[in-house]
Amino acid sequence: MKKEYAKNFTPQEMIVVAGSRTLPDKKVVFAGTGLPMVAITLAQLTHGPGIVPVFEAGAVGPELSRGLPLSVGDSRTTYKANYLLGLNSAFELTQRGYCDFGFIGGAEIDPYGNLNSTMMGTFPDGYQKPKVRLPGSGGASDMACSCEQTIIIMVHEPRRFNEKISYVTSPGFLDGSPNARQKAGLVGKGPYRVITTKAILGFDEETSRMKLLATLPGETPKSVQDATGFELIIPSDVIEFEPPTEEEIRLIREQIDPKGYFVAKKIKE
Amino acid sequence: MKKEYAKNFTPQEMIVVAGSRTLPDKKVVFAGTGLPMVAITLAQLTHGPGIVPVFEAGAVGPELSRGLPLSVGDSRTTYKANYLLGLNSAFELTQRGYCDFGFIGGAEIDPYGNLNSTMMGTFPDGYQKPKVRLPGSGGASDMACSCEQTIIIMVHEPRRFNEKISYVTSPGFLDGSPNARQKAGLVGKGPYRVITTKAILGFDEETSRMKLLATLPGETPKSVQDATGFELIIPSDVIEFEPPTEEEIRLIREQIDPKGYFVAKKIKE
Amino acid sequence: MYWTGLSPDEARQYLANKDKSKKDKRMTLKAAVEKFVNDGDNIGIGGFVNARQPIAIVHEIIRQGRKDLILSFQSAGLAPEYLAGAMAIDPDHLSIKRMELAYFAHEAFGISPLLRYLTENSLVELEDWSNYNMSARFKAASIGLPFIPCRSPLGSDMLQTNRAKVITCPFTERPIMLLPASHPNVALIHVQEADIYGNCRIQGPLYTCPEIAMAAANIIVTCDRLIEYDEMTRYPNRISLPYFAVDAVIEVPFGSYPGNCNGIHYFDEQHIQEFRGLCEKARKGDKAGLKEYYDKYIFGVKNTTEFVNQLPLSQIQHVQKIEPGIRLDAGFTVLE
Amino acid sequence: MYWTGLSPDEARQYLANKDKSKKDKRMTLKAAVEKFVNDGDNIGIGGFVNARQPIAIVHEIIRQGRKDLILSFQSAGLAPEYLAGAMAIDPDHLSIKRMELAYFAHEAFGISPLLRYLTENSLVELEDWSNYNMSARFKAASIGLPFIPCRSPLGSDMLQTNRAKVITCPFTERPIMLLPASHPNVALIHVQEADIYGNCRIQGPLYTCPEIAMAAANIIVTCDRLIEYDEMTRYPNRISLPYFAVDAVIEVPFGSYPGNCNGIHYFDEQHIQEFRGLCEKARKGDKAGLKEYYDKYIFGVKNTTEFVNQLPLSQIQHVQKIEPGIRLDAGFTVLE
Repeated sequence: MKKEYAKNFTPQEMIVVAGSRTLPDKKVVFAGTGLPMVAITLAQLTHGPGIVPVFEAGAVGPELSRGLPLSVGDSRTTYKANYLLGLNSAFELTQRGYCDFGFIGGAEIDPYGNLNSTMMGTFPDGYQKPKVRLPGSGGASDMACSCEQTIIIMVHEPRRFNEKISYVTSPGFLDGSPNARQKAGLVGKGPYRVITTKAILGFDEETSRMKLLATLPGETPKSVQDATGFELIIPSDVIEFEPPTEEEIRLIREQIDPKGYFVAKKIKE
Repeated sequence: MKKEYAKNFTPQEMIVVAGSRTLPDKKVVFAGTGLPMVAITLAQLTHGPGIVPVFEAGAVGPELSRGLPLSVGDSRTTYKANYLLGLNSAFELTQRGYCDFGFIGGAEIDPYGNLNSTMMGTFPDGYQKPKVRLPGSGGASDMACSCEQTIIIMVHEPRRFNEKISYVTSPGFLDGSPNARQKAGLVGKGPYRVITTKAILGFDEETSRMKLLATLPGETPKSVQDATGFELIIPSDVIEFEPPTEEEIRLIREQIDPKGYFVAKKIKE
Repeated sequence: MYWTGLSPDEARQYLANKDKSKKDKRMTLKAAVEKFVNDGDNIGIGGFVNARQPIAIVHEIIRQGRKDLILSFQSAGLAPEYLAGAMAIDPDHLSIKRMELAYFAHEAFGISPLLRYLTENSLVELEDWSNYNMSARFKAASIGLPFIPCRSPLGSDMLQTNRAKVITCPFTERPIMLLPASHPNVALIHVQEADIYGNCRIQGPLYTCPEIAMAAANIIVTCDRLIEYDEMTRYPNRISLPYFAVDAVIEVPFGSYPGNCNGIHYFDEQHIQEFRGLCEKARKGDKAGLKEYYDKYIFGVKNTTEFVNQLPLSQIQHVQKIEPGIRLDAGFTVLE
Repeated sequence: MYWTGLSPDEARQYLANKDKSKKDKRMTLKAAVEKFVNDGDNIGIGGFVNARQPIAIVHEIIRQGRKDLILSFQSAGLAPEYLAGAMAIDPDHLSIKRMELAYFAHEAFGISPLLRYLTENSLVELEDWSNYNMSARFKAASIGLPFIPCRSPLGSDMLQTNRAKVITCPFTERPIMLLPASHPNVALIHVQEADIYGNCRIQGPLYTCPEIAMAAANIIVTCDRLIEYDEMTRYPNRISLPYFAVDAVIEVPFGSYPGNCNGIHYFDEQHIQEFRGLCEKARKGDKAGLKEYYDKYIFGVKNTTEFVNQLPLSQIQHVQKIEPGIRLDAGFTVLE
């Protein structure tokens, strides 16, 4: 069967496709709310039928065939689950080492993959009166700490990619020093990929700084760097990410999120 | 109805009756294996239908109407239970404060209600080669620590009542110094009663030493002291314990332990 | 170190002194809130985001009014939003003093307008934790421990402002976090099924409900359906909360509406968006619509029955129809 | 500090590297023991005293022989007694090096003769803990913590010889105990029902089985009955152990015989007494009867089916008839 590439797609659809393709089959994936749930479902419907989703509210390994969950704790996460207790059990499994990947989002990120989803403003002085208060950690910081690896989804804008972020909610490679995570007492390996509306990024093994791996359709290394508030490592072998196929876009639009709960959400510019 | 006293009964039957009568109605009682299970069942059938038994293997508040459990973890402890998880949950409830009484036995006791059910011999030097190895703590030490109060059942022999015991498995009032339990980090109040084949004993509020409260039928303060390897506090108001009734003995023999699993066990002299 | 709610020693003592006998704990929700929710209390909120949150209890607290509340939860949406809305309308009737939280928003339905309102205007004191942190803090408390270790989020900025402590593990010599127990004064829990003594059978994710309940000094439980004790104890492995943890049991069908209640109904998305939209307007300064909403659905009614009676039946039928959770099939007593 | 079995860091790494995909894990018990039980292993033993103990697995280990085993359990009876009996008969074929335990006896059926034999002759190394201690040590390990706090038995002599540490609680300033995690190399678990992927549904008390299983590096599960995956996942709230914790699943009816298995059969008191009586004789020096027992029931058979085939059918019927636990009613596949 010849692959047909989609002719039009939105940045969120692109992010979902990229997220989906990043997930290997047969791995246990702890799903954050929003686009990660959409991407996992897409992966299950394409190359990863053996992906085992874990939801922080308690469901482990359900079939995601009862509609897109609107919450990581709603009834749609529980159908034919392989384990179903509560938040403690989900995070305990993670701390033990059962979760291969954590799949999370954030509002702000630094070069070492540390994420902020708590507040914009000055910290600690302005903590009790933030400029903008965000929803808070939820389970993202726990996933970032204790899943074996983390995949991060971000809207790619300069104001969200900063050398220094307002507040470290979810640890990445911390200050980037050798073994910083291990020294802090963390058990997981840390960030694996950052998937944005413009690129797929990884981290340099030596410096732990963010590194461009692939540009999404329509982007160049320069356009990605221009949209990033800190200097990226841009190696010579950056590839162009394969565009979404007609089938991927069809699945997202018709089957997974037809009402556009997460995928159609307008990205605030 | 006129109360008929039983004409003959064994020391174990007496201990069961005394144990049963010591239990107030409507309290949560954590049941050790053996005679405590028999005594709780007798109490439920007489003055304490509202007693809530807890078993360390996980069952909380079952109906004990399916035969005498031969183990605190067997199926007979689970009928119509009000909660049924496992050992952690049973002891966690206890540590939280849900268990009013712990009801345990031991092989050796000291004046402060500390119990040994681990080993006879020298400790710590002889720990890896005990003179006699006993079964070990089981859950008794946990009950002794964290139930709000403890009721202890013992065979009354001089060699079992010692000023210094071989090994402290289940803490009583420790060295008897003021607030010794609190200082050690314990949460429960400690021993409430010691029920033996000869007497009902309590503890002096000031010195935390064992005190005679009542003599069982056929015993006197002197005979009790003679069978005790340390000096008891014997106040002037020691009472004679009301003998078992015909009905109590009938219930034990015909209804609760007709095969004599625990009650007919020969006491090794 | 300071404790909000009860200290571990106070919590143990409170429970040790409590009557734990099996007795009928039914009462009206009004009486339960009068008895067990006081000004200044630390309130443990059950459910997760907008699923199985104790909405009926929260509405009753709002009707009665309470001051200086401390809210403790992992991830919550509607319950704190309703309380914050009451505060936005009239802080002399109801006020929140402090929140110990991991997440306060509505996932697919958007962020919380009134979290922004309260915090950006510095009207409440904040203590941020992760979901696992709050769940583990309740767990430590529920099992009688003053703290529990945790590996996340070590290295985060949360540790600079919350009460967690980092120590060197005496066994591995590596850093580890210790989380102080959280013993709320009262826990608010909605479940699908309970019996008159307080045994609860939760269906679907348990969230942190058993832990919050057993951590608290007192527990109010609302249930969609009261079932018979014999039916409850026929499956002891399915009892999620033992009767002796519970102080008040109230049958309140739709007690977590407009949220999702596994096996009973899905989200009433329309009503959530309506309410959230009014909250967003209030955040921006226009509180009239929100006030109208409260007058109509909370202050203007006596209870949850009167609240849902104002909604179109077709909407109720719709959220029941689209609920994919397993339907309940317990026997229950029919009382008139 | 020394660790027996795996250290917390080793245990995390082992699991992180493990394939956690959902695959058919059926194999023969012989193959499972060959693959997952090694000389020198720390073995976590499921069940409680003589209820739902992994007897079939233990018999197979005895058939194959293993040296220098470390046994870890809270309260156990038949499983360690069988292993100790094999050692009493021929320590060159099977030997126990160390026990980390809370209780080793048979409750109503008496004390353990071979615990006395092993210890009073100083043939094994001992580490005493309480039931809660051992359960909490497995729990700490199962949730990825290097230790867990505990309030009992503070003040006891156990603290002088085991590895617990007493610290001053940094929150309350009072003493508290820290228990090091226990990560066995392999966990031996018998359950009523499992599916081919390893999901387990335990009925009745869970004992410490879920914790022991999730604490261990590898887990062998035997079940009285394999049930269909669709039947298992129809009631996700009743799954006691998720499939990815399990490495081998073997359907072994009567896999915990002659002990009690909730909902399946009660104790075979007669057989337990027969075996225990022979152990008592062995303790006193006469090992002939015990050797005969092993030759007949363990070495002389290939598996549990052949073991129970030697018992009178009426005895099996009796222990099934007197079992008061709720009977199981899951759908299951009939395979020939």
